[in-house]
Amino acid sequence: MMLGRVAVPLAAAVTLALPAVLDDSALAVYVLLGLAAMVTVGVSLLMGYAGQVSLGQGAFYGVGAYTAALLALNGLPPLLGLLAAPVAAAAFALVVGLPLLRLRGHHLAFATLAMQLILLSLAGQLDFTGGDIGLQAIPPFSAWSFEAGGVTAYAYLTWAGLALVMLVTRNVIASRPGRALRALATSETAAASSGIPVGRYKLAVLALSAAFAGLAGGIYCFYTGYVAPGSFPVLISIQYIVMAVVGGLGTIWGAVVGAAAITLLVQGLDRLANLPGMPSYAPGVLSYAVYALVLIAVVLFLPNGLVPAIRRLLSRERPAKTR
Amino acid sequence: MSAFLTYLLNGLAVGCAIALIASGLVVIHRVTGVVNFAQGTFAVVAGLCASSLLGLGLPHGASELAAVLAAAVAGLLTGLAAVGRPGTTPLSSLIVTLGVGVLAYAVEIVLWGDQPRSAPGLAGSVTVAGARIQTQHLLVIAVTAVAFAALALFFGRTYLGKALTACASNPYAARVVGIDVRRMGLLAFALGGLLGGLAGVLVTPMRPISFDSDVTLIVNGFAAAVFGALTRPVITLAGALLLGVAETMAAGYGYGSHQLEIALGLMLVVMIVQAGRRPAISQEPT
Amino acid sequence: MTPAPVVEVTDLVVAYGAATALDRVTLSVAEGEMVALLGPNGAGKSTLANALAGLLRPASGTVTVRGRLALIPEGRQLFPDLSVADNLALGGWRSGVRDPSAVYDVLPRLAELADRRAGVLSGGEQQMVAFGRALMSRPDVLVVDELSLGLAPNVTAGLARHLAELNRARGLAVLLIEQNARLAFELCRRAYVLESGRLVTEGESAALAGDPRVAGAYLGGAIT
Amino acid sequence: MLAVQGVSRSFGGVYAVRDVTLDVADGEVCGVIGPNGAGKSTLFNLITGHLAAERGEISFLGRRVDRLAPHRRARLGMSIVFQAARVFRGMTVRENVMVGLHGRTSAGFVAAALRLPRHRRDEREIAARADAALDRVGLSEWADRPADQLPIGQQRALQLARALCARPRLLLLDEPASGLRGQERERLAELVEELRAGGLTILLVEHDVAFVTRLADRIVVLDLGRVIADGPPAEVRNDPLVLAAYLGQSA
Amino acid sequence: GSGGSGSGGGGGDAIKVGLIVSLTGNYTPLGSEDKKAVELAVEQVNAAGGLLGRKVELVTRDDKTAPDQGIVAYNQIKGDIDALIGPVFSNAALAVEPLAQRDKMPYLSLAPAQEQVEPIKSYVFVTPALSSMYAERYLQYIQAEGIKTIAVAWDSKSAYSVSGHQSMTALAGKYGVTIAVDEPYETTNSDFSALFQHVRDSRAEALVFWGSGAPGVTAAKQYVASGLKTPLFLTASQASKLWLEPMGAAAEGMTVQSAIGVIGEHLPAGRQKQVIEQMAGPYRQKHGYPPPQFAQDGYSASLLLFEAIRKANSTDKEKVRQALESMDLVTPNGRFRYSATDHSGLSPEYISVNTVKNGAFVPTPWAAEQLAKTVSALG
Ligand SMILES: Nc1ncnc2c1ncn2[C@@H]1O[C@H](COP(=O)(O)OP(=O)(O)OP(=O)(O)O)[C@@H](O)[C@H]1O
Ligand SMILES: Nc1ncnc2c1ncn2[C@@H]1O[C@H](COP(=O)(O)OP(=O)(O)OP(=O)(O)O)[C@@H](O)[C@H]1O
Ligand SMILES: CC(C)C[C@H](N)C(=O)O
Ligand SMILES: [Mg+2]
Ligand SMILES: [Mg+2]
Repeated sequence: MMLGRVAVPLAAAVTLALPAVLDDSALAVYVLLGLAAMVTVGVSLLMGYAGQVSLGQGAFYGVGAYTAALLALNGLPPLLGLLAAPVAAAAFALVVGLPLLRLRGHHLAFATLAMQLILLSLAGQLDFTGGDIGLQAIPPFSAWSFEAGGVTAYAYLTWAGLALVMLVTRNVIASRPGRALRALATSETAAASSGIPVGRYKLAVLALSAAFAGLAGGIYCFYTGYVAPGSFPVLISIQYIVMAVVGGLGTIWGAVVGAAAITLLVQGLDRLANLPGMPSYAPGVLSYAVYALVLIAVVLFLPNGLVPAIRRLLSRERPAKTR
Repeated sequence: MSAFLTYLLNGLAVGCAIALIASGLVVIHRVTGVVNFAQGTFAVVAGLCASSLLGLGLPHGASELAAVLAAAVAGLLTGLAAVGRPGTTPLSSLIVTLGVGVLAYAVEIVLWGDQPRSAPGLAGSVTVAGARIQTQHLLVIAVTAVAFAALALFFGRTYLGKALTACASNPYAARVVGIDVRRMGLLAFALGGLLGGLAGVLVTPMRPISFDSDVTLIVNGFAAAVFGALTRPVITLAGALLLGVAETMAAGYGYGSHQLEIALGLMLVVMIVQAGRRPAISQEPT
Repeated sequence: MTPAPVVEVTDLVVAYGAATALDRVTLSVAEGEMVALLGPNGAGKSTLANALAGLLRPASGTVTVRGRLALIPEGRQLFPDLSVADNLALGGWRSGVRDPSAVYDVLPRLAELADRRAGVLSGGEQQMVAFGRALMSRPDVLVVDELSLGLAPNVTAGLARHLAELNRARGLAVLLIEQNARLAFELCRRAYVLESGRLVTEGESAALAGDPRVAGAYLGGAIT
Repeated sequence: MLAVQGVSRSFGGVYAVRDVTLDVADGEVCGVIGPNGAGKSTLFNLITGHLAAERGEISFLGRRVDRLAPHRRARLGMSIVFQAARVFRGMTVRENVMVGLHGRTSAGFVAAALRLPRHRRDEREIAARADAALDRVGLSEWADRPADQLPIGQQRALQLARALCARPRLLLLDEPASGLRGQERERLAELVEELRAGGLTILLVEHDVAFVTRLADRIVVLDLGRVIADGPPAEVRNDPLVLAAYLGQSA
Repeated sequence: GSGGSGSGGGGGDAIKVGLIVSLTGNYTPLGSEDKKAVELAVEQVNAAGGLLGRKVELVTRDDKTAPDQGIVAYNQIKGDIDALIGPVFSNAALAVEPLAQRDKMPYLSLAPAQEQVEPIKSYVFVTPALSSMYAERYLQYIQAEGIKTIAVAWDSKSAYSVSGHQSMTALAGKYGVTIAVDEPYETTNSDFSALFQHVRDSRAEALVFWGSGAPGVTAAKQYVASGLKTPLFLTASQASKLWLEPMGAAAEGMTVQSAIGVIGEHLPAGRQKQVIEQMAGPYRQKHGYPPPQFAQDGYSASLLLFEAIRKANSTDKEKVRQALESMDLVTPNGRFRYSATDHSGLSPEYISVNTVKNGAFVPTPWAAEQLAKTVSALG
């Protein structure tokens, strides 16, 4: 707790200062890292707190991105597109969640995965989504007289989005609805007996996590200026789960740390493998092998994830209070 | 009529190939509670091995057998990483198997390169009641039938099969009665590797396999296995056949570009209808 | 005076993380002896039972068991996805006994339920399966973590009789953890009392039942 | 207060509860006993809505409830303590109890996310009432411990606190004393008496016949899903049918 | 992290060429060939003394067959490089395109998607033949063979195949060809019996199959097993050992399109043949097999870029762009004539239609004749 008082504002300040000092190349990583963290916080909320598995979080990311892109391409102000992105993603989650959330565990995991595959397939065939080629020439983000020219602007936008997502999540989990979510993760019947409308709450948390992903998708579409079905492969959804688990399921900071660790690892390996003089099979072999070994080691030796491990280290073995 | 029969027979063959991948998922999950995302990898390893061995001039039969055994060893190694360490939760194990799948990419690229490979299988085709079906397809159907009959008998009738099932049903209780849960888990992974390998050597002659083919293989296999609640071989087989037949029928009757949506959508509908029949209370401990 | 011990525990310490659940516990059960273990909630009884069955690693101290030990664990711990018959058969994993008909003789209700999935049984029915499963291993020592839990009075009585019978006929040694102290004292000649991870008293059941402290804590209220 | 009319439920053709009719008056403590597998827990699940009845009607406070979802029935004032301890993992003891107040409070996602005044007010009140309930069952010193690490006995007390803090009109207790020792059992009995004195209606399943006899105004006996006896404790205890089916010689 | 350049930015000594291709993910087999070819071209130009007296240095990044990773890669290297040779994966190429255009970065794309050059973006140029050209070339061949009715199958999930199919339907009338069966399929499809059944039931005299990667092999193998007599026409995606090897003897006699570079040895001597050999010889020596289609693209892109820098006599981006726009160069892919209104530069006459003979691609008599004309015009 004491730790949080110092560490959180410090982390906020440092990450806020970073865009000013990083070069474009590092900023590109900063933005993607932040966007991944936004989605992963939602995954952690959904899986770590409410106990619902989604292997289709990339679909909500995509819905957000397409929504913002389509609105902006049709001449509406980008700000409106950005605001509409989480709303559309949440609305989509409500619609698909209604049938899907009747499923549990692996069934739900598969259903969300199938949902994403079907959505991608449709987006690849419909005309208004630009088919497999996708939507190009999305205008840069702008609001009032401000226009996001360079990466720096997107870095700040991402920071703000992530801060908002983390704040909302923190407020929700430590509250009445948050307790209800954590309760239904253990026992739906006991939760219902306490007056919790289990179905409605599952739907709500799916929508909330979808909104986070949708917001990230909105920023992503303005940042890249391009969206296509290929931007949201199923593997990306699996990656979010890996991030959440590596960082520590059921902690907000775990999601962020996990997203950061995986993103930086992947980028670092990519650079290393493509240094001149590396053998031609280096990219594949090196990045696959090292990534896999690090992942396996972390999961086996820090089964609760990075953040709980760090906390335990800092609080020197004091029996951890659950949060 | 003969067109319909063609679609049906070929759909069954496609479904059987899916079922073989799914069978390994089922075996491993039924014993360890782990969803093994490296299952596609076993098929890839076997497929690549078979293609190499055949390329070296080894005869059919011996090559395939060696490839399947290699996959079983891969399965065992995966098991060591995923369930070899006591206290690993099923979710952690799942992530470990994902990691093993990625690690396998590196190994496969070093050994076989990144280009797809293929292997010769049974040539030619057979005409059944006016419908043509490839001989290789018939082989797949036959092997699948035998494999699933064996699995159903093994888990449903044999004492060892029940002991294996007990391990995931309640690992603590399994230890209480004296079952070595870790050893059983490794056995299951080896068996899963074997089944994955079987799928691999049978599929490679029909479509080229490269190191990353595991993704497509596992998506379908996962769908079928989940359909069987990741524990029930016979329902898994039904799910796989449903997928396969839905896909070929969709293509046959003019929805070739919506195969995936139709097959997966159909499967979702069946699952959701089934789920509506099970009250939550009967899924929690008394 | 007493025959050789089948269970011998010396200076056993078991910890969950930083919390010590058992603190230098020493006890023994002799061949053919029935011993009760009493203690309030959270005293560490189940922890001790698990340690005896080799399911927990002690921080220090030793546990020695001669012969085959079977455990009726806390919370029944059945295989919910298997049938009652299969649950029982798996109880014979170590002994090689596969045929549950001996159990059906003791618990005829289980014969009716043989093909039912264990996970959907009622609480008491599950307790019967847990009892039957432990018997299947033909144990030399039986550790019972709650015998009467959730059982109808006539069933409890029947099982108690059966335990006494096995003890007499086969020399089965029993360590009995039981919520109903009266029943425990009736069945066992000797008892230990565990509180907050430490053994506080031990002795003949008759003497303990007369001890006002023990009687106050464990016999009051329960008037079955 | 509670009226169960000809209710039945079967599993795979076997009836677990068959044509059960049962009325519970306001303020009454009604004991339910019967052999293992008689259908007691199933009856509770039908009343609370976790299982749907195949036939029959259930009314609560004069209102038909058999089509209502479990959480709606809970909000009308039914609380249950399950036979198997169902504590919420990963939450502290206090948080577990706070969940019990869900139906009595209203701050939703938006209020929580924005920390609106209503949410703060709710939180303060929830915490206070949860602490009071914990105090009542003697769990105060455990309040900040992770609930899943509690010993079984305390887990049962925790469930009771969770049920109580919702201020139910009807409390369903499924073997609340199982796993409790002499003194603890005594404390529970005193608590139930206190609740009865406070006017709470209670349905009590328990195999400790002495315990039920002491607390219940009336005992209903189930066997093979049917009611085989219904009356004052003294009468029921000597009913030959009950003796044969349930108590055996050891009573 | 800081910039990833090896020898410090700015300094005028080396000319830095960015290369972003798929080295992991789905398109690895394509991207890795491109990379080998570009590396070969850079080696050769450096061995010949470099460009403008400076050495050429390659800065390679992996787009992981994902558009967003393409963008990360581009942002990482854009400050360091003078020009970019871009992704093979159409979607990644399209994602990088607006950024390159905004930064005024000369950009030679290795992806065949039409959308890159329609409409024209001043800095964006394409090196492979567009699928519309392959479509038109096949129709020319089909007309010449006297075929009137065809069946077309296409992968609804591949941009290359979707636009190839589109062009084919649009142009069929012009060549007097009717499409009797028009059948989409999905990349992951593993059973084509329905397609063959439909062709069997139709009057089609040939089946044109659009697709890349696995379906090309799967369908062709099943075609053999199906006993269908209607000839099978495959497009240039199959013009490599990736297709030949798994097919083995079953491929004999099938018809497959390719870029001109693939059948270089069958061309009459001349400029075209010479430039093909300049790459094919060393490539085969280094890697042990003839350069596949994708290698041709990477090598052609390199030659185009080097020539543009030479002509511009500078690495100034606008000057290089102008040089590209007035480019006329013979490469293994054929003769490129970029202009202000044409950023694809190639024409269908550089595409060959081949038959498989003894495990190799041999131009059909019609194609041999056509190509001879094309090549002799070059001198
Ligand atoms: N997995 C665990 N992690 C942490 N602490 C535990 C765990 N299991 C038990 N404990 C603690 O160890 C102590 C002893 O518990 P144990 O279950 O052995 O008690 P018990 O005597 O069996 O109680 P009961 O009568 O309720 O069954 C308790 O304080 C309990 O909180
Ligand atoms: N979901 C279910 N599926 C099948 N059978 C069930 C299911 N739930 C309960 N039963 C059966 O219904 C009968 C009644 O069970 P119930 O749990 O109501 O008994 P009970 O009276 O509470 O017994 P106990 O005293 O042992 O707790 C039992 O025979 C049980 O096996
Ligand atoms: C399909 C995926 C879940 C698994 C695959 N082996 C991967 O590593 O990405
Ligand atoms: Mg205990
Ligand atoms: Mg019950």
